[in-house]
Amino acid sequence: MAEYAEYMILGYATMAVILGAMVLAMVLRYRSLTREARLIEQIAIEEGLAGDREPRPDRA
Amino acid sequence: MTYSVPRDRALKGLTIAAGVLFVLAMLMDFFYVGPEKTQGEAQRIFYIHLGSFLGAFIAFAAAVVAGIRYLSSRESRWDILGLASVEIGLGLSGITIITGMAWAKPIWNTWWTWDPRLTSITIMWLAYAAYLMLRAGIDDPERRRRFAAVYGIVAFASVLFTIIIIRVRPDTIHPVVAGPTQADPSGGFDVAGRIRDTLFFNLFTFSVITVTLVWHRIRLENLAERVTRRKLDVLSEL
Amino acid sequence: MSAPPGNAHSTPNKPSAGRVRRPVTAYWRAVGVIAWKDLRAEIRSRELVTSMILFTLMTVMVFSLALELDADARQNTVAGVLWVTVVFAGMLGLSRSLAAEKDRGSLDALLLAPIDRSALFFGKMIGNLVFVLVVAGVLMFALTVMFNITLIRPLIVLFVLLGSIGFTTVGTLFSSMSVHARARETLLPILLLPVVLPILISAVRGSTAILNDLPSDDWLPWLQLLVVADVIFLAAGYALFDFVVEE
Amino acid sequence: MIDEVAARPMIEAQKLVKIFGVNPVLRGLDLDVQRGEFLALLGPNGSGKTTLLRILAALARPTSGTVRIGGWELPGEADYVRAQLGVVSHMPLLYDTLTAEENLLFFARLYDLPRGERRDRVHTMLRRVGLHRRARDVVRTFSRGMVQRLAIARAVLHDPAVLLLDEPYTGLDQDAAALLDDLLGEVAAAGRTVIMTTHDLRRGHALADRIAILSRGTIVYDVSCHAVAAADLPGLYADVTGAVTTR
Repeated sequence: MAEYAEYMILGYATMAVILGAMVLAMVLRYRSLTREARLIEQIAIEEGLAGDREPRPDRA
Repeated sequence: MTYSVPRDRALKGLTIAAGVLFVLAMLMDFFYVGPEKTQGEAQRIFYIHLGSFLGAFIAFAAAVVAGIRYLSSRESRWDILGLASVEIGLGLSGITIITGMAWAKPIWNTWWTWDPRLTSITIMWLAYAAYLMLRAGIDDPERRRRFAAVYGIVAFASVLFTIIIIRVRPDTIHPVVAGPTQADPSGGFDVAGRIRDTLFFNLFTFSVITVTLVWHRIRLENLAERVTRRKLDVLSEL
Repeated sequence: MSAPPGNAHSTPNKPSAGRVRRPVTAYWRAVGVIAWKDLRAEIRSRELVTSMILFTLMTVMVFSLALELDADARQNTVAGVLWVTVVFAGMLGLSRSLAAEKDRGSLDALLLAPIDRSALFFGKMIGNLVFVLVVAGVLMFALTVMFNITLIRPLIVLFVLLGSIGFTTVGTLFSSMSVHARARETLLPILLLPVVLPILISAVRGSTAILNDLPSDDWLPWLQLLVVADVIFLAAGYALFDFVVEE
Repeated sequence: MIDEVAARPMIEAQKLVKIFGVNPVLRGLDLDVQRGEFLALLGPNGSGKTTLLRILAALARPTSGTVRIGGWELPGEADYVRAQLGVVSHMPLLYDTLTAEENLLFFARLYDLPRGERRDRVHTMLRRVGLHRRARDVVRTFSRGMVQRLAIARAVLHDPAVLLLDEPYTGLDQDAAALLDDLLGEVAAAGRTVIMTTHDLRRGHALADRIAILSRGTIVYDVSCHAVAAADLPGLYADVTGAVTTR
């Protein structure tokens, strides 16, 4: 019976990989976007532009 | 469109709930139910195979609603819902396909058979991969949203055939969960109680996971749009 | 020219009293006029149909070489050969007919006319359907000769007709979208094939069952699936085409 | 009842905005054109002339703002508007694999002209634009001037109350332009409402009752032709558009 176990592991492993990849992709993109937002705010401050202060980008 | 605090908290709560449910589901899959007599350990993949398919189905159904609502209201938030649900749906149906293959190997000792059910899931996956290709191919944003909405609605037809084909085609060697099958013409759920509990729990868990992932993806897209708009304003004023 | 503007046909100004009959060309006449124009333009230039037929004959040659099989194996593959060729020849025709209309800008002329957008859709669809059926006809004849299997039977013709209707409906809708994309030739197959595959599978499985003279309960479910698919895609085309061509 | 309806402008556009992607092409433009008035619309490339005409022709939807033509509201009552609208655009909107006669017959049927009248309506139009000897020739063999004349014949075939002409003179040689002059003269005399976009200040001033200059998405100058001499139009045009562009 147990010899089918490796297929089960393969199945669950793939699921974990795919779900993990989806979450990871979103977290990484979220990080890069917040970094970019902070960068732009700095440029705005340095240039002394009026630009309304964007509310602090919300955490996940 | 910044988020009010209550919605922030609701998403955080949902994310935690999804995580807890996921862990519980995994525990149930492995410990609560023993190996099934004929298929052995491999039978456990069945829970996530079906769970991920239900999640994908919910996501693609949401994309149809998003498409219809966008075409009637032309509000971009519906388009963002469409994009988010298709992307999440693609990931989940990817799990369905691969777990299907992993399950096929021990039972039918082949990684892939041209069985209508497996084929139609793959067709569905390709149809929604084409959705993303369409979005990438059209430059004008307004037209891209309109075409994505139209395609999202029509592509759902391939999802319907995934389900219909198993009913129409008696020769499918893919066991049918609900409804009459070769092995058990009486139909309905005669699977042992534990298996049924685990299955329903997995279905519920994957639905919650889908909603959470789609919601996060929407917020991500909103953030991306806000950042690009802000970038345009700031850079244009330099 | 000297006739004052605003004859019976075009009302000079919105009459304040009562609704005027919508001055829209009768639905089926509009469909007929557009389909007839496409066919006449094609009969005149003949580039579209000749390229589709040449493509078909070449593909049949390739398949017959590739599938040098014994008789009964051929029996099972001939329907597949028929449909793969019809689909790819059809896509060749679809992207050319819509692209030509858009590049020449004559699509605007049709959008300017007082006709229902869905009449425009069905007019275009029927034009494309005729081209696909011509290809399918040539193909059935060629395959009957090359594979010496009598393909020309009433039931096979029914499957070919229903399959072509479904394929052309979705094809016309998607090619009016892909024509706006940058890589329009490559995008159409990517969009069209997955959504049209259920029709393709039903048509192939059904036709093969008929070729093997199987009882009706082997090919009837496929026929029903084909009819359902056609109805769904015709309804989708009717409802969604307006959103595709609107600017 | 007639005067109350007649008092209302034939074309009314209020606060028209059109944004392509991120850049605004029309920025809250207002325009009224009275019945039977001939308006020449001038403006540099990219000022939004073509976009404005496409919106008035119900080929494109404005991002915001309202349009009424002949009292009918767009986009809701687009069918009524399309029935009484004739358009000549950059693209010829004709089928080059069909003959001149076939083209006009196609549009006669598409615009639902009464069956009996179609053939002789087409022939009178062909004679009027001087193409009756080439009626049976395929449009592909026509010169730019002949195509333009056929396009005008198509635009007035269904006797529309409103004519939208997008730079009809581009690419015309001397005598084709001269023929177009008296054609438009006759069209204006027939009491039709016309909007013509052009770069040719002198010709615009000569043909039109009123001149409007469009720059960067709004109308920056709008005056009747009698109020301004043809001579100082170029100078005026330069300040209005020049002033705007050189900043």
